[in-house]
Amino acid sequence: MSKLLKEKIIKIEKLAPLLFRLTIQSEYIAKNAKPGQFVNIKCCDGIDALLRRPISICSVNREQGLFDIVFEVRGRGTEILSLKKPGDILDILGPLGKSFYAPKDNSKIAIVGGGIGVFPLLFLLKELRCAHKTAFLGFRSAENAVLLDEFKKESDSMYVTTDDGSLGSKGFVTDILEQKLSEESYDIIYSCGPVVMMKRVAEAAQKHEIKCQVSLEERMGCGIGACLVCVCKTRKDDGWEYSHICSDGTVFWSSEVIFD
Amino acid sequence: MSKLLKEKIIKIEKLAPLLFRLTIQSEYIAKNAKPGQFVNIKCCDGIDALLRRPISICSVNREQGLFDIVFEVRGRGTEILSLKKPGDILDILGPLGKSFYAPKDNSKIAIVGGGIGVFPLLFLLKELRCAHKTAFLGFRSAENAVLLDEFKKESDSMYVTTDDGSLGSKGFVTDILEQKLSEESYDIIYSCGPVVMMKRVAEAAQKHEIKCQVSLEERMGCGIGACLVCVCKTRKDDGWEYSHICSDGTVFWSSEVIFD
Amino acid sequence: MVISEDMNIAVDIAGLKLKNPVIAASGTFGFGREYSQYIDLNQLGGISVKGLTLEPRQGNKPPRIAETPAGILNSVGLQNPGVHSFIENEIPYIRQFDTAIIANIAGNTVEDYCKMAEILDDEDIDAIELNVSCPNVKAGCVAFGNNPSGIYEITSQVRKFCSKPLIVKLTPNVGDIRETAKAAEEAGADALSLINTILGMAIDIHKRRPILANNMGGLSGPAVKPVAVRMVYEVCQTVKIPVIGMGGISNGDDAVEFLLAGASAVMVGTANFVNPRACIDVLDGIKSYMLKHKYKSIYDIIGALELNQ
Amino acid sequence: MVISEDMNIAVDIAGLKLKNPVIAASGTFGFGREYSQYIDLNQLGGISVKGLTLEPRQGNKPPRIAETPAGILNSVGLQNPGVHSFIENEIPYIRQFDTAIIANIAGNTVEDYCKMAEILDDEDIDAIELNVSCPNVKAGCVAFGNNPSGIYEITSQVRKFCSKPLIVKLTPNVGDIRETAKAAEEAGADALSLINTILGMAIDIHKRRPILANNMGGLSGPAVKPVAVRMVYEVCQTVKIPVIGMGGISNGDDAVEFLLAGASAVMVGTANFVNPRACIDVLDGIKSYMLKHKYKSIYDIIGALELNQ
Ligand SMILES: Cc1cc2nc3c(=O)[nH]c(=O)nc-3n(C[C@H](O)[C@H](O)[C@H](O)COP(=O)(O)OP(=O)(O)OC[C@H]3O[C@@H](n4cnc5c(N)ncnc54)[C@H](O)[C@@H]3O)c2cc1C
Ligand SMILES: Cc1cc2nc3c(=O)[nH]c(=O)nc-3n(C[C@H](O)[C@H](O)[C@H](O)COP(=O)(O)OP(=O)(O)OC[C@H]3O[C@@H](n4cnc5c(N)ncnc54)[C@H](O)[C@@H]3O)c2cc1C
Ligand SMILES: Cc1cc2nc3c(=O)[nH]c(=O)nc-3n(C[C@H](O)[C@H](O)[C@H](O)COP(=O)(O)O)c2cc1C
Ligand SMILES: Cc1cc2nc3c(=O)[nH]c(=O)nc-3n(C[C@H](O)[C@H](O)[C@H](O)COP(=O)(O)O)c2cc1C
Ligand code: FES
Ligand code: FES
Repeated sequence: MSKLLKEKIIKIEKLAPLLFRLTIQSEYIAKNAKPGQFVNIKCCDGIDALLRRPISICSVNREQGLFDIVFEVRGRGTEILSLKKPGDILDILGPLGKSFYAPKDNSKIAIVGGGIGVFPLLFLLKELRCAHKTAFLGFRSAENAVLLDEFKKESDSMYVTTDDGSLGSKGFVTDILEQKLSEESYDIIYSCGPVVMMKRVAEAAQKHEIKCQVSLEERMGCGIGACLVCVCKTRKDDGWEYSHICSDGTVFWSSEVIFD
Repeated sequence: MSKLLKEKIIKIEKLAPLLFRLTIQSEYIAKNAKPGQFVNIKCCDGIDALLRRPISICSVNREQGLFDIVFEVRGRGTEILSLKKPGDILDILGPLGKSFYAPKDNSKIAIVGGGIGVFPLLFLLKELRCAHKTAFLGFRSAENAVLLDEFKKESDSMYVTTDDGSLGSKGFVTDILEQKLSEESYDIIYSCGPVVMMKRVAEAAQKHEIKCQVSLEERMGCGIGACLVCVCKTRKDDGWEYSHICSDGTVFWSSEVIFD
Repeated sequence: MVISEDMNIAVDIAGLKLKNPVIAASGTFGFGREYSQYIDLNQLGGISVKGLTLEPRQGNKPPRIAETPAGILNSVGLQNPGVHSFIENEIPYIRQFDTAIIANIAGNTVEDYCKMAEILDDEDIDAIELNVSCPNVKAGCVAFGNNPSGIYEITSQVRKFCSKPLIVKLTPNVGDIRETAKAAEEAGADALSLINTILGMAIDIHKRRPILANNMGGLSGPAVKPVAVRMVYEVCQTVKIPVIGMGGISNGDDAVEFLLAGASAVMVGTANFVNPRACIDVLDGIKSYMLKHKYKSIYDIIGALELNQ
Repeated sequence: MVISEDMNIAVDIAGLKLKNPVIAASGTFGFGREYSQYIDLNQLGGISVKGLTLEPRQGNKPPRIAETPAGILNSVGLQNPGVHSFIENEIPYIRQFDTAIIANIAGNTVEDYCKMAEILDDEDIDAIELNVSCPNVKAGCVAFGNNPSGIYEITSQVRKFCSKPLIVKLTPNVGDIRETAKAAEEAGADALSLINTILGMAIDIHKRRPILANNMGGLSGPAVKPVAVRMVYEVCQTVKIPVIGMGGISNGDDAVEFLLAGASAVMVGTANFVNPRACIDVLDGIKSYMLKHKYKSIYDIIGALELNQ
């Protein structure tokens, strides 16, 4: 059950020039959110940035009734969001979407995140109680590679890549993943990031016969399955159909998705 | 010369439930503004409340480089303005419009203000160095009758009316004016307020052969004489024409204006 | 909620009885289900469901939405489960609630429309709304909507199969909407609804491509309100049948503009995305306005606009 | 100001040479004078002056403006000092600056237009823009603008008296703007400009009257941008003559949308009211975009849109 909430901003941190973390007080979200879910935020009253902006939940603090989002300033909506101050009230719809599949306790899992898609996976790592967790994280450059301490704390092994080599290995995170997959295996891989990346993750997982879930993105209207704008192609018996990312996803089994 | 300025808000005071005073730091306006002039304010960045809002200058502090506006919350623009905080930067175009006629030092003058139109006349009173100043001030109710101390300080005699009799005499400010005009005379009357009021003031002034200036209002686009939307009917030799309140006014001789 | 015991806000749109004049607009409210967690559907005057076609449709490629100043462009392209699935799965759900069901239908041919009307006429719905004006599908309904003879043809044909209140939804993408309105009236429409979306385009300047995969889409939301109010006014001055107004309604004041202009009811579309409680807020706003001005009946507002001389 | 020594941003619109593609739109910039205290008029590609008529006009009653979501409605009704006063008082003023002068003209009859064109053809102006699409005057120019034969008639007549570049300004209040565009081209227009304002209405719900004294007015500003971009694209796909695009342009990115869609230049209207430096900001924004994407010539952008498949 998602709710329309007015919640207070507790903290806002600038993590990188265009990257911010907002901490929001919300008993309801902190209590009910599951990894992979998102909130749909009205960045300002009125018509400027009219639509809500979907942003994934990056972590929750159930005791204190708080949750975090990490977002990048891309346009008008996220710009307005980045100017918020502690004490401001935010109009939030959430938690929305389906969450990641919960693996067995003795599983060995990997997460593969790229860019801004890295951060929702932190919530997943924190929630997962399983035998072994590996984090593959790809960033554009060192500047955007933030919260690494937290990822480190929540994972048993961690690999970082940057496009420009300014931190970790130079190249794509999928390069390392593919390399590792030739050496070891995982029970399940979870991925979030650019479509090209997730497509490669899905292919690698298929090749190695590993279960894999991806969290997809698309421009949204309602965020709740009513307006039918946020589609992705998924397989069905006799071909394909358009599923709705906000309500059928955002998490899909990679085998269901047709990346084209 | 008016300028496009970004100026800092120093103070915001709630004078009555819907009435606010903003104090703004602006060397340029404080130095150049004359009574009767206004500023055109962009209440928020972006498209919400798209147009600038014209608000009269209520007083200036030349030494400290400050000026005040007093405004009533009527719609979206003024609502946004009322939520500003000290330190916020305001996008202002000004000072705009023609100012009131400066009378001789030995003149006896009266100001007649109604509602929100009272406040720009405070600036006039403060600036006038003349023999005798009378203030006629009409308000809806006691609640809105603010800054009376300042008006008192700047005038030699003061009459206050409220529509509901909750302060001063009950009735219209023009009733008192007409009564007084049968007893004494003024060299010039200045008026600002609702059109019906100014029309009566103009008629009374004409009857008693007193010079009279009125400050008019109309919905505006540019505020600088370019868009031609803010018209009022004024006399000319062979009939009438539409003058532009923002650039030909806001102050007109009442004898020029055709109130209809 | 505004208390309004003695206020009469029920409207009768050519036999379509609504307990209040606020209807969720087609395509913006799914089949009601999605919004039931945020609002009580019993409070709505009605729901116009997602545009239906004879067969299921997948719709257009994504992206299907672009934000524009105070508006959105959409190019869903009528994704829907088809009229049969609607009858089987959706009508029973919505019927649990005390609200009118308006079936919005679209087709590629006159025959499609007629067949759907015939099928739906036997079902438990309250009215049929002909979508002859969707800008997001290539063949079909566009062609009917943008000229009076197309509208006349389709309306008079569908009329034969439809004993329920028949609402024709008009497109704003015409030179003079009074002409298509008249054509629909003459062809036997019971009521008109307007406006559908205005054809528009938004460009991603960095990719040098339209944002929408379909290149163009339909504009809706606050931006279109003044155009919609004008068209509703023009149509109300032209036809005698009732008109349902829409286009950018986000609150009660917006709705009152349409009612004053002559609309007998309003539909709320894009605003639902921004505020899932929009329909209820619109309804409450209408009531507040009536209270403030001491109107006892919604009919005291409808068409009460006086022109300036 | 963006430094751009080696950037070519001059455009040639059928003989109208502009040093850059940013023109102040008619009716929003007076005769340039008013804005000269905020910006250097030498920096503008051109100024399309307030719509001129043969005789001076007082225009419509106030209120003449209403704000709407992300837009404004205006009903100025062509208040202007008449073409003779323009020639005597305004041309000499604007000519002090190095910027093109476009005379925007409107009339009640074909003869009015022809007479004005004849008079202005001998004057020191750079182009004539036919306003056949003003929604704010009852008789006259509206009637020409909303149908292809009206446009054809007036354009071909005026053409006879006009040796300067002749721009025909199109109204969006039509069913298919490609048809009026084609008519103007066939009748001998050198270029087209679009869009003029979209007819709209806003209601003061407490007075139960339209806000504008004239009841209806023309919608402009950011709200109309997606409609304008779409129409500019459609027209550019249809005619061979150059097109000047406008409608809601407030910054460089907005202008680039129109250029990509095929416009050879842009006009900036309503944005001037909001930001007196809007024209300069638009120009700087176009240059920044070119720098960022390493375009050397404005012609690398014009019409460079690729459609999605
Ligand atoms: C399910 C989901 C989860 C997301 N989680 C995060 C997150 O945790 N952190 C983060 O930084 N970003 C996240 N995004 C992307 C984020 O929603 C966009 O960056 C944001 O909407 C851009 O808004 P804007 O106003 O800044 O940009 P503008 O370009 O001004 O936005 C214009 C419109 O396009 C939409 N839009 C633009 N880019 C995107 C995009 N990439 N995805 C979806 N809609 C877009 C906006 O929502 C808006 O409707 C997520 C997107 C989705 C769909
Ligand atoms: C020269 C001048 C000086 C003014 N000085 C003051 C002042 O000192 N204090 C004060 O409280 N008010 C003053 N006003 C009125 C003030 O401009 C309006 O109350 C304000 O613009 C309303 O904006 P809004 O967004 O709150 O209302 P909305 O109704 O949301 O505004 C919508 C549009 O209508 C215009 N508008 C609405 N009411 C008026 C009005 N009465 N006059 C002009 N435009 C209007 C707005 O500017 C805006 O463009 C003055 C007006 C003018 C023309
Ligand atoms: C995402 C979306 C989908 C729509 N789908 C339909 C539809 O299937 N049938 C229809 O008649 N109108 C459809 N419309 C148009 C709306 O019903 C309405 O006419 C339009 O959006 C204007 O109202 P608004 O500004 O309140 O949204 C759709 C609109 C949107 C935004
Ligand atoms: C107040 C006002 C007056 C206008 N007067 C004229 C005019 O005299 N002649 C004309 O061709 N267009 C006139 N227009 C239309 C503009 O030139 C332009 O086509 C329209 O406003 C769309 O551009 P914008 O959204 O940038 O304002 C006027 C527009 C406004 C807002
Ligand atoms: S965003 Fe509306 S259905 Fe997904
Ligand atoms: S507001 Fe534009 S001329 Fe006065």
